[in-house]
Amino acid sequence: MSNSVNINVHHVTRVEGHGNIVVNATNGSVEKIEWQVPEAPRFYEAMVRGQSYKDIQTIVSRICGICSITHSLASTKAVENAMGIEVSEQADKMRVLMHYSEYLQSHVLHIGYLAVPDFFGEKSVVPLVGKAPDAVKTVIKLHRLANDWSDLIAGRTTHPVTLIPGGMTRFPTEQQLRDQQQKLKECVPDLKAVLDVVLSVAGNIPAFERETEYVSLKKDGMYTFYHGEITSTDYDGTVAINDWKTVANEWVPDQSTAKWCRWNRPSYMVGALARFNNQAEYLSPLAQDVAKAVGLAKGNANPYMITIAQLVEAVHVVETSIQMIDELLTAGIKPEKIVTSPRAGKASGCVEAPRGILFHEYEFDKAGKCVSADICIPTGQNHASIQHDFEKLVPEILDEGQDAIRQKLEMLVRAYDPCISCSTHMLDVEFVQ
Amino acid sequence: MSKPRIAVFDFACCEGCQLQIVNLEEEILDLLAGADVVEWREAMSEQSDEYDIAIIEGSITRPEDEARIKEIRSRAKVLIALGACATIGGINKLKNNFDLDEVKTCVYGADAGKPHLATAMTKAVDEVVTVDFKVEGCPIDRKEFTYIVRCLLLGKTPEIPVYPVCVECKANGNPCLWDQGEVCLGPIIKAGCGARCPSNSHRCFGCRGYVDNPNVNAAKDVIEKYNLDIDTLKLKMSLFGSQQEPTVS
Amino acid sequence: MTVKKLAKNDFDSFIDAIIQSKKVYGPQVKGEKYDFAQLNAAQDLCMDYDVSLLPPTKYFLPVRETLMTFEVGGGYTSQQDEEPFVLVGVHPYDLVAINQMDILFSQDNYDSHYMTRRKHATIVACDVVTPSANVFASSMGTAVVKEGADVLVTDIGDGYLLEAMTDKGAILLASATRATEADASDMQKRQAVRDVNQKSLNKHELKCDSAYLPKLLSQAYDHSVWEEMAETCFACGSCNVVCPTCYCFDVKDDVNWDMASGKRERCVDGCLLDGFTKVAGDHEFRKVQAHRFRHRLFRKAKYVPAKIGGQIACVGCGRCVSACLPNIANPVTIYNKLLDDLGMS
Amino acid sequence: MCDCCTESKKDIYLPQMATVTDTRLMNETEMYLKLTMDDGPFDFQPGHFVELSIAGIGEAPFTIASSPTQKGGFEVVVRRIGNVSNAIHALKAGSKIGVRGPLGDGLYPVQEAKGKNVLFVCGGIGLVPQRAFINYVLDNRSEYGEVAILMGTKNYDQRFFQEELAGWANRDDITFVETLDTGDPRWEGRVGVVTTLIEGVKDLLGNAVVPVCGPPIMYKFVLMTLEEYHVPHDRIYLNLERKMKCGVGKCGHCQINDLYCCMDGPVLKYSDLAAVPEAI
Ligand SMILES: Cc1cc2nc3c(=O)[nH]c(=O)nc-3n(C[C@H](O)[C@H](O)[C@H](O)COP(=O)(O)OP(=O)(O)OC[C@H]3O[C@@H](n4cnc5c(N)ncnc54)[C@H](O)[C@@H]3O)c2cc1C
Ligand code: SF4
Ligand code: SF4
Ligand code: SF4
Repeated sequence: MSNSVNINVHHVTRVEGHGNIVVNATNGSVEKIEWQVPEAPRFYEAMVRGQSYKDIQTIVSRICGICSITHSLASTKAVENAMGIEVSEQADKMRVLMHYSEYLQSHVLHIGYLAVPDFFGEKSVVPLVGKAPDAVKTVIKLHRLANDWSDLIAGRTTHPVTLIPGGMTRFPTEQQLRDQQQKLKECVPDLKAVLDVVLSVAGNIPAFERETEYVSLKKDGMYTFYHGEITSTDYDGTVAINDWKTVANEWVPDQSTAKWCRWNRPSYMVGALARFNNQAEYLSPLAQDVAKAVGLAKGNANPYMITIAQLVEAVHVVETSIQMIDELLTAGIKPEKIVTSPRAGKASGCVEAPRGILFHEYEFDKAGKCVSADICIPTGQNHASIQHDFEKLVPEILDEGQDAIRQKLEMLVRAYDPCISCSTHMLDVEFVQ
Repeated sequence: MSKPRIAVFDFACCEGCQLQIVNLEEEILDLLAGADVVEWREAMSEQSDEYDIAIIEGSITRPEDEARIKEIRSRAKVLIALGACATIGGINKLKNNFDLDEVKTCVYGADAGKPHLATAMTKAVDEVVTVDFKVEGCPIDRKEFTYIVRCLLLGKTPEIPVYPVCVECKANGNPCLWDQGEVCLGPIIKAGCGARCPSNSHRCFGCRGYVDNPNVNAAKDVIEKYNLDIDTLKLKMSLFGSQQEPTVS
Repeated sequence: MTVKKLAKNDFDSFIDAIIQSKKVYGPQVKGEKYDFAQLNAAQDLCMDYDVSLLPPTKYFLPVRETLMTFEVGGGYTSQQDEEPFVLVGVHPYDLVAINQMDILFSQDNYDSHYMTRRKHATIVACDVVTPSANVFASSMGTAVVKEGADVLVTDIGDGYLLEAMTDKGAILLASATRATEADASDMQKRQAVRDVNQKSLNKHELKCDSAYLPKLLSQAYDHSVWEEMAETCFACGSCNVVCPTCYCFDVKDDVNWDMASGKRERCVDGCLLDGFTKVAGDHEFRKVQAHRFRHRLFRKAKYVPAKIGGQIACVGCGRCVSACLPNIANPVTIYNKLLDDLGMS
Repeated sequence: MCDCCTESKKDIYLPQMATVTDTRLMNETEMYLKLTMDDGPFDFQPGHFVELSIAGIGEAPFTIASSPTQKGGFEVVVRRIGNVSNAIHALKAGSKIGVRGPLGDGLYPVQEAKGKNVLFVCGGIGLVPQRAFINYVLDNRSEYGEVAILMGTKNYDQRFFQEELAGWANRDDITFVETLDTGDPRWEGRVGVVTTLIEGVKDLLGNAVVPVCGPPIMYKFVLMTLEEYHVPHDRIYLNLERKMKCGVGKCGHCQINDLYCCMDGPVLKYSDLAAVPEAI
């Protein structure tokens, strides 16, 4: 088999946004390996200037359709931090529930529609309808459940409308919450069914490892997606959210003009695997079982396992939400009237997006109009990690032939679940024709 | 009759409208029974140059995109603009309120001059090519989208309301948000979404675009009645209405 | 028929018992306002509400309903809603509106969709306890119930008086086992409530007898008030949608995914809206907003009255006044202005 | 509340099924169809209209274009202009279609016009509703006085019912004059708007009943001309068209001030429209 390859994947499919892969290798020596992102830049940080603090969420939610709830939550937290606006415990819990609904939605979408077809060697979920109809139906059912859940709490599945600085525009009724809880309880067997499907094709997950630094939120005693401060596998203790720039350290490497992120190493990884590696011991009981069943343990360094970590997290959010709804119902849902007034300030907000830690930072004048903004997106933080994975992986598999290499690289990109459309605002790409 | 071939393309956007198609869940299978989806990058790896219906998501923000959309138009019998970015330019048009060079410098600093960062004034799809149907909204409403698709499969022009959001909002029995101090754009924005935002107690921010004859004078009067200032209204109208008629002065 | 009396908590048990056997709808809190919705428990019922966001006519002419289903190439199957229900807490002015609708939907061409629901309804009306911000029922002669309900409930402070006005009402009341007969002093208290309401449900005062309105309007077709008011009209149709006597509708077809079956629906429409009179070829018969604005008020006080024996088709609920953002929809303002300009002649 | 209504189950919105027995495309936009009700024919008068339904597409009103004197179903002529009319154009002999009707209470004055002269003024597709009355009169020719038909069409290509018109032109017991708004090399007849033809038949106006049907703008000019000849308003009949949904006086779309086009019309006496400024 020849070990000269020339791969040029224009627009990797089944990822959100546009990304290209370029690999040139002649007679076993790799000349070029590049992960490029040619998405049209969208300039959010510039566009929000002059807008009211009340409208920031509406605008930046549109950065990404898949993690719109996360962007909304991060920006709203930033706005609230900047203005010293307090949120009730009830609203805080409801937001976490909203966040979890997006997790289930996004993870199921990624596992079921975008990544799993690879494990089956299919080009999309469509042929699977014929091949594994029950599995597809289960995935669809879970996805619908997650979307209905977002609809209930966020007002819609994409671009939430119930989230405002200070709290929520409205809460679901207690009856609606009870119904939701029932549905969550009923979906546990479905999650197990998905686990079985994943186990049945687990042999197709490439055995590749590259140990790196894993960055995520951390809050004592819990597996957090929403609260806490920043940590990493290389760092004891935590960094305050407002200091996120000392973590992200956007920099321009020698061989490229692209802005990458690094903290304690040349690159770091964010996302499900990073969260898992930082806080696996706090997963819900069922999620722990699932992790054991799929052979995922703390310290895992295989990026292809991100998809598996997402499955574990999906189980965790379902189990945790059932309990949170109990807590909300015990306290009783009380309507809240939200009145906020602006003041000058600058602060950051951070939550874990399904694909990794997300930072939003805003400055406001005293009328509450935005003066400046800075947004640092998980996919942007992962680009360098993807590049470094490529650099280690390609030589290891150079003998497998062009098609297999191409397939594995695409799978790797998809494993990161990149949200390219939202990361382009900070990426710099060299075009190779 | 052979099934129409549908291709989905995206330009500058958040891809949330495509996601709404994914979110149709079981209904996608119904859709697939009536039409062949031949290209849809977000969900499948196949690609094709032959299609009857092109569904376009996103706004046109770069010169090379203009060429691409014209190419798509020349191949498609029917072109559908999907979602606010495509139908009215969407949130991307906020950019047009600033000097473009300044926008680039604001975000990319010293790298602003790089060729791939070239950006042009944001355009809705119909500012570049002819659009046959529009599916309004940010994101699109799933029910409305499937209704429109079914109409097209039937060969019928979809009946989309031309009246404002207030009709659907009132019909849902909502208390008006103006009475709660919100600047809701419901009275001047096209209905069809089922008044989703006001029904969730969130002001309408105008993602479906203006009705044909928005009464901006009335809006000004109302601003006075509620003791708000006109700049607030202007700012709200800029969210999804930047560089579009009408503006308040 | 005799009038019965129930203590307030007994009234709740009475309602709770009905809920066990039938669907019951009544006014409930919605945000800072009230609206009719299905009752799960009597404790959610607000008999002292001021006004509901949407009028209870929505239970007879819903904002959207399926008229029929069809099979492409096959036939059409009528869909009728035959589930019995009880509508509790209908204010006198809304009751008048329902009774007007009854005439409109049964005369000439009998609308079985409306009428089937109507026949399966038991209406428990109630006298107003809290006047709403814009009610002017006293001006329109609709402040107290004269007829048209099955049961009339009046809050007399220490309890409710319940009067069965029809056989249906009597059957319903029979289940109020804890009821006692109202005595003379109770009846006096009830009369007092009604006497007060007769006059005080009048946040806007019409300066003429409402019966004079058709005549007034017949001289006012070309008056400048229409242009003046409509200048700030959004054409948002809010005044139409919230009005208990507006009943215009649109009809639309939708098919199922099999492309072989589907439904024909009717949904709310309004004469103030763009496109209401537009026909193929883009010709619009009532294009000028002022003309649409005029049409609504003429319908209320001239055109519809001619069809229903002279009753004015504005019942003074004040909903349009509250709903209209630019504050131009108030019928009383307009009629009074016309009276000022044209006088009584 | 009337509980005894025998009608209570009947659904006024429910179409009955009919079969298309014949179709003919008459010009680029007009299609002729003959329909037979599957459950037996209904009685109708000139002026009646029906609501035609295509399942999934919708419903739209069309005037019956044939005279009740002709047996075996009824005819309509449908101009292709939107959803329903497009779908109707796709029908073939044997197709099923939903029909509600006959609808309308304001009809042509078949009885009142007896013994009087009749002047039909038709503009374009306005010929279609008038044709029901015209053929009624022709089939009962002896019962009416002098009869004239004035027909104006926009251009040569939009002419329709050409054979039938030729037949009318050849009859010597009626006057038939046709004009085109714009001339055409293929056209040897009159050119000009239909109002210009009225002068030629002014002699029969003395006791004539004048049914008029055409596009909204035509009414204005025809009425002005008839005014010049002092035709009394109670002898002018206008066939009005409005947006219409239900066709049975409920939905409100076709209201013309206090009149309902569907219930009081579609044929209305001009004298009844004096207090109805929205009519013309
Ligand atoms: C009493 C009456 C008799 C008519 N007779 C004929 C006839 O004999 N031949 C003919 O070709 N046309 C006739 N028309 C006009 C015909 O009804 C319209 O052209 C038709 O409704 C267009 O429907 P569409 O679905 O094809 O068009 P669309 O534009 O898709 O119409 C959508 C809807 O709008 C309404 N609508 C649109 N235009 C009109 C209109 N002009 N009148 C009423 N409703 C409209 C209909 O309810 C229709 O369902 C008549 C109209 C009326 C009111
Ligand atoms: S909340 Fe908005 S959409 Fe609803 S009625 Fe008020 S202005 Fe109209
Ligand atoms: S016109 Fe206004 S006040 Fe009168 S009944 Fe209708 S909504 Fe109520
Ligand atoms: S509510 Fe007011 S603004 Fe809206 S249509 Fe009616 S009159 Fe016009």
